[in-house]
Amino acid sequence: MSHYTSTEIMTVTAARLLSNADVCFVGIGAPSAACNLARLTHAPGITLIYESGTIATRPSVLPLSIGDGELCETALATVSVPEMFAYWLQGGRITVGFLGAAQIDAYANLNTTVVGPYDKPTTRLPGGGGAPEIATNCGEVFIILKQTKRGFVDKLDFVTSIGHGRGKGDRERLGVTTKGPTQVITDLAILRPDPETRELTVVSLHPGVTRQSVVENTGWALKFAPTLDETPAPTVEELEVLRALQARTRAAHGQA
Amino acid sequence: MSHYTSTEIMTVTAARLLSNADVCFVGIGAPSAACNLARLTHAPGITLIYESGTIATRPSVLPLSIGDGELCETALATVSVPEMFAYWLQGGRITVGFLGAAQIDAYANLNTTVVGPYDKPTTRLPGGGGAPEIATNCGEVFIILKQTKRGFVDKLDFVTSIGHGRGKGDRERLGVTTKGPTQVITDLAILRPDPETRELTVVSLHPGVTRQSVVENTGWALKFAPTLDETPAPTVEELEVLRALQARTRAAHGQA
Amino acid sequence: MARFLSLADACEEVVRDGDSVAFEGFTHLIPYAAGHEVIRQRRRDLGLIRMTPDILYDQMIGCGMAAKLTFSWGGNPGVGSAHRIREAVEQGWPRPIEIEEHSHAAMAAAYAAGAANLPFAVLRGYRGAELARVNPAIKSVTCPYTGEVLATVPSVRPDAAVIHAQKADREGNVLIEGIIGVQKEAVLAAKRSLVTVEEMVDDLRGATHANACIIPGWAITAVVEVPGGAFPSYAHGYYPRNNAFYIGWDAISRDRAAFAAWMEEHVMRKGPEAFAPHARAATANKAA
Amino acid sequence: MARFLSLADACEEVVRDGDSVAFEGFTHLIPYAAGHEVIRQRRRDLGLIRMTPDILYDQMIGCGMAAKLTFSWGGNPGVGSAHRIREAVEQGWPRPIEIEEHSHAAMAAAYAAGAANLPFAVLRGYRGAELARVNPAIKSVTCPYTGEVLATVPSVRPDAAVIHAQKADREGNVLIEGIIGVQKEAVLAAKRSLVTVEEMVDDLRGATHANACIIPGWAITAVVEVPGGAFPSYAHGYYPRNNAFYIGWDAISRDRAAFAAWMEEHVMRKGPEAFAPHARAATANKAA
Repeated sequence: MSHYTSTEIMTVTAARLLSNADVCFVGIGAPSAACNLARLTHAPGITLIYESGTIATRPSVLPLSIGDGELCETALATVSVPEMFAYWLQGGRITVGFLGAAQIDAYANLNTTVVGPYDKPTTRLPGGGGAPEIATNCGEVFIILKQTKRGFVDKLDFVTSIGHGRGKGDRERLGVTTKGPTQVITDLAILRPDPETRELTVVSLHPGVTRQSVVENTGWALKFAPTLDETPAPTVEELEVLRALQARTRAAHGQA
Repeated sequence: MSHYTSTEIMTVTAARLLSNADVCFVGIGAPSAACNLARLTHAPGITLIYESGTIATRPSVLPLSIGDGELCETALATVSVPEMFAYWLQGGRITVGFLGAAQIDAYANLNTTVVGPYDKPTTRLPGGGGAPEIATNCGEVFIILKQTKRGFVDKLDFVTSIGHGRGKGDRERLGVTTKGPTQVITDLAILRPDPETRELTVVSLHPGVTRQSVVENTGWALKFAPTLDETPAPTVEELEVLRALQARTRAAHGQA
Repeated sequence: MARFLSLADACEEVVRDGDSVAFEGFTHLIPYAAGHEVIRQRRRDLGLIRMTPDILYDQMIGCGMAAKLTFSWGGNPGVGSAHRIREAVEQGWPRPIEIEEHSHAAMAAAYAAGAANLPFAVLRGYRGAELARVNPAIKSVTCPYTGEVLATVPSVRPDAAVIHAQKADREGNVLIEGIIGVQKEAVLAAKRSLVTVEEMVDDLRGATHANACIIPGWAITAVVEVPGGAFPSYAHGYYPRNNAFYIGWDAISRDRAAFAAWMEEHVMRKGPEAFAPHARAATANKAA
Repeated sequence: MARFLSLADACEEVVRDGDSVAFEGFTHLIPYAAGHEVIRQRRRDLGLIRMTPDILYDQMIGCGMAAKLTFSWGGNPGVGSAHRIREAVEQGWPRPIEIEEHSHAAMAAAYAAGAANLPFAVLRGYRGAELARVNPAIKSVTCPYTGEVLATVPSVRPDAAVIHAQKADREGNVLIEGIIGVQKEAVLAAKRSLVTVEEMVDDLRGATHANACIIPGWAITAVVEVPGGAFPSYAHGYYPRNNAFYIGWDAISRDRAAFAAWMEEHVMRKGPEAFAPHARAATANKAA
C-alpha cells in the first residue's frame, strides 16, 4: 500500500461511490476530481454533465472552470444553459448530483452563500449557482468536503441548498421526492444520514483516523454508527491515476 | 400588359405589400407563393420564416408542406419548434404574419377549424396550427384568400384566430398590443379595416372587377371606401417570375 | 440505457394498448416504419398525440386504433384533408374519437414543459381564440409580478414517444439533424421511447457539430435501425420527401375500401424491410 | 438590422448610464473587449446582470460603475473569490451595491422567459432554499391542473445585452459555437444588443451546421469585429481560456492599489486593438 494524503483518500473514496450507470451532475473542484477519477478507473462508461451544458464529457485534465473548452471538445453534445437546467436537471435525468460546500450541518444542508448575516455578511461567498436545484432534482446527492470545525457547523449561516432539513419528512413536506444527500465523504470519514432521523452519522473512518479527531473537527455532537467500518485505503492504481490526472491538470493550467 | 388569372393578380398584389425589412411568418399555400414572389422580385432581402423552424429560408420551389427539406437546406438556421414559437413568434420578432383561411368575417376574424358546430362538425377542417398566436403576436397580419360567399361569411362557424373581434378596441381589451389584420388580398380586391370601426372595407378593385361582383361574392353587406383605387395590374416581370416559380414547383412535386 | 431490439420487439416494449403515444415529426422524420409495425400489432385504445397528424395518423385512426387525438393541425400538408381523421371525427367511423385540440404554440410549449418536468406551460396565447372555449384543458394563471393573465396548457407527458432520426451510435446516442421539430422534447417528456434510425455508426462523439441535436442513449428505451423508415416523409441528408405520395394519398384515403385495400397490401402484409428500398433508391439517385 | 460600428460607437449606442445590462458568457466567450470599452466610457449606475459574474464584473464593480448586481454565482472560477465584488458587498467600496441573487436554474429560466416575451418564469426550484426568503423577487404560482405550487422569477429583460461570438457575416448574422450558455437568450431578451466577434465572413448560410446557434442580424443592434475580444476567456476554435490569467488575477484583485494600477495600465490606456495579439498568439501556436 502506498502513502497517500487525506485529500487523496477523500477523492478516491468518493470516486468509488459512482458506477457506469450513473448520470452525474458535477460540481467544480473536489467533486470534479472524484467523478473523473471514477471515469478513469472503474466506471469508464459514467456520464458526466457540467452545468455549462456539456453532456457526457471526458476531459483529459480537470477543468479549472465549469466551462473550460475541453469539456465541450470531449462532450457527446453541448446544449444551452437554459436547456441544461430545464430538460436535464429539472427533467429528472440526473442520478447523482455531486456537490461541495463551505458549510454543512448535521442534516447535510449546505451553505455556499455567506458567512454572517445575508444582508451584512462578514464573508460573501460565491453563492449557490446550481446547488439549490441540484439538491432537490437529482436522484441522490453526494457531498465531498474536508472535515473542519469551520465547515461542519451546528447552525448554517445560510441554507443555500436543502439536505434533510431538520430531519426525516422535511423534504417530503416541501414536495421533494428525491433522496437528497445519501453520502458525505470527508478527508477523515464517510457519513450517511441515519435511516430514522436523517442526522448524519459516521459509518466509516479512514485508516489511521480516530473517533476523537473526527469529533474535534465537527461543530456539533457527532453521532457514530454502532459498528464502524474502516474505509479501504486507496489502491496503487487509484493513486497513480489520480496523481497523473492532477499532474496533467497543473501543467495544463500553467501552475507549477 | 400580359393576360393573367385572378389568382395571379391576388398573389402579385399580396407580394407587393412586403419589403426587404420584413420578417415574415409564412403560411403554406397562397401566403407562401406571395412571400416567395416578393423575395424573387422587389424584396430579395426579406426574411421568410416557416413554423417548422426554418429562419430566413430561400427555397427555389414552393414547399408542399411546411417542412419540406429545401426550407432547411436554404435557411440561415433551423431551430426547434418550441423555440420557433417561444423566442421568435411570441418573442415579438415577426413584423408580418401571412395567413390564409377557410372563412373570414367582416372584422377579419378567421376560421380554419370546423364548418358546423365544433362538437358535431359537418366539415372538420385541419385546424388552427400556428394561426391563433400568429394573429396576436406578429406586428401585423396580411390575409390572402379567394373571395367567395362560402368564404366571406356573416358569421364564422368558429373563431380560430382573432382579427378585430367585433370592432375597434376589442384586441386592446384582450391585452393584445399588435395591429392585427391590416390587409386582406383576394382575387377580386384589396380590403382594409376601416380606421374607425375596423370593419373590412374595399379600398381597391382589381382591373376589370366590378363592385357588383365583389358584393355577390361576399356574405355580408360589404362596405366600400368613398374613393376606390384600381389595383395595378401585374407586370410582365412579376408574372414571369411567378409562373416560373409555379412551374418549378409542379415539376419538383411530381405534378403535371 | 437504450436497448437494441428488433422493430417488432421494440414496438411491443414501448407502445401498449391504452397508452398515450406521440409519434412525432414536424413533416420531417416521421416514424412511418415504427407506426406501421404498431398497426400490425393491432394496438387498441391509443391516445395519439402529435402537433401535425398527417398520413401516419390518418392510417392509424382509419384502422380504429385511437380513442383520442391530441393535436394542433391535422391534414395532408399542402394537399388537403386527412380523410380518415375527418371521417372519424365527423361520422365516428370506424369508431368515435375524442379530440383535444390546441394551437401549435401551445402544443410546442406543452411538450417543452413535459421535457422539463413541469406540470403546465404558460404562453401568451389563445387571446380571442375560440379553442379556449371548447377545450377545457386551456386555463390561465396570473403573473405574480405584473398581474397579467396568461394562458396555460397541461404538459404533454405521454406514456410513449416514437421518433425517427438519422443516426445512432453503439451507446444508443441518437443524432437528429435539419428540421428537428419537437422530437427531443417528445422523447424527454415520455415515460418510454423508441427511436428508429437510418443508420448505425460507431460513435457520434466528435462526428458532428458541438451543438448538434443529440439525445443520449440513457434517455431512450429502445433504438432500431430501419433504413428508409421515414418514407414517404424524409430524412435530411438521406432521401427527400415524396411529395407525389402525399398527393396520391388523397385519392386512396377518400374511400373506405381503397384505404382498407392499401393498408392490407402495403402495411399488414409487409415488414420493416419494406422501407429499405426507399433509402436505397435515394442513395442510388445521389450516386447517379 | 445590425449596424457595423466601431467598438466605441457601438458601446455608446447600446450601453447607457443607468441601464440594466447583461454581459453574458458562461465561462466561454466573455465579452472582455466590449466590457473594457464600457469601462473606458465611464458608464455609471449600471444594473449588471449575469449568471456567473467573474473577472469582468469584478473589474466593473471595482471601478464603481454598478448600482446593482443580479447573479447566481459570483467568483473567480476554480480560483476563489471575486475580491472586488466581495469588497463592494461586504464594505460598500468603492460604492454600495444592491444585489439580487438567484440560483442558476432560475436565472436561466428567467432569460429564456425574457427571450420568449413572457413576464415570468416557472420552475421546480428553490425548495428548502433560503434565497426564497431573502429575495422578494422569488414568488410562486399554483398549477391550475395539479394544485402544485411552483417557484416563479421575473423575466430578465435588460436594456442592453453584450456578448462575444465567433463569426458574423455581412448581414450581421452571428454564429456562436461550443458552450453557448445563455447568450442567445440574453440578446433576444434585451432591448438593445451588441455582439463582438472574432472574425467577419461573407455569408454564414451553408457555412455551418443546419442547427447551429445563429442569431440573425435583424435581431441585433450592433456588430463589431474584435479579434481576441474574449481574452482571458476563450473562443472555441480560436484560442483557449487563459487559466493562468484567472489564477494570477487573485493577487491583483485582492489589493485596491494593485487593482487600480492594473486597470489604468491594461484598460484605461488601451483600446480594443490590445486584444488582437491574444488571437494572433493563438493562431501562431496553432500553426507551430
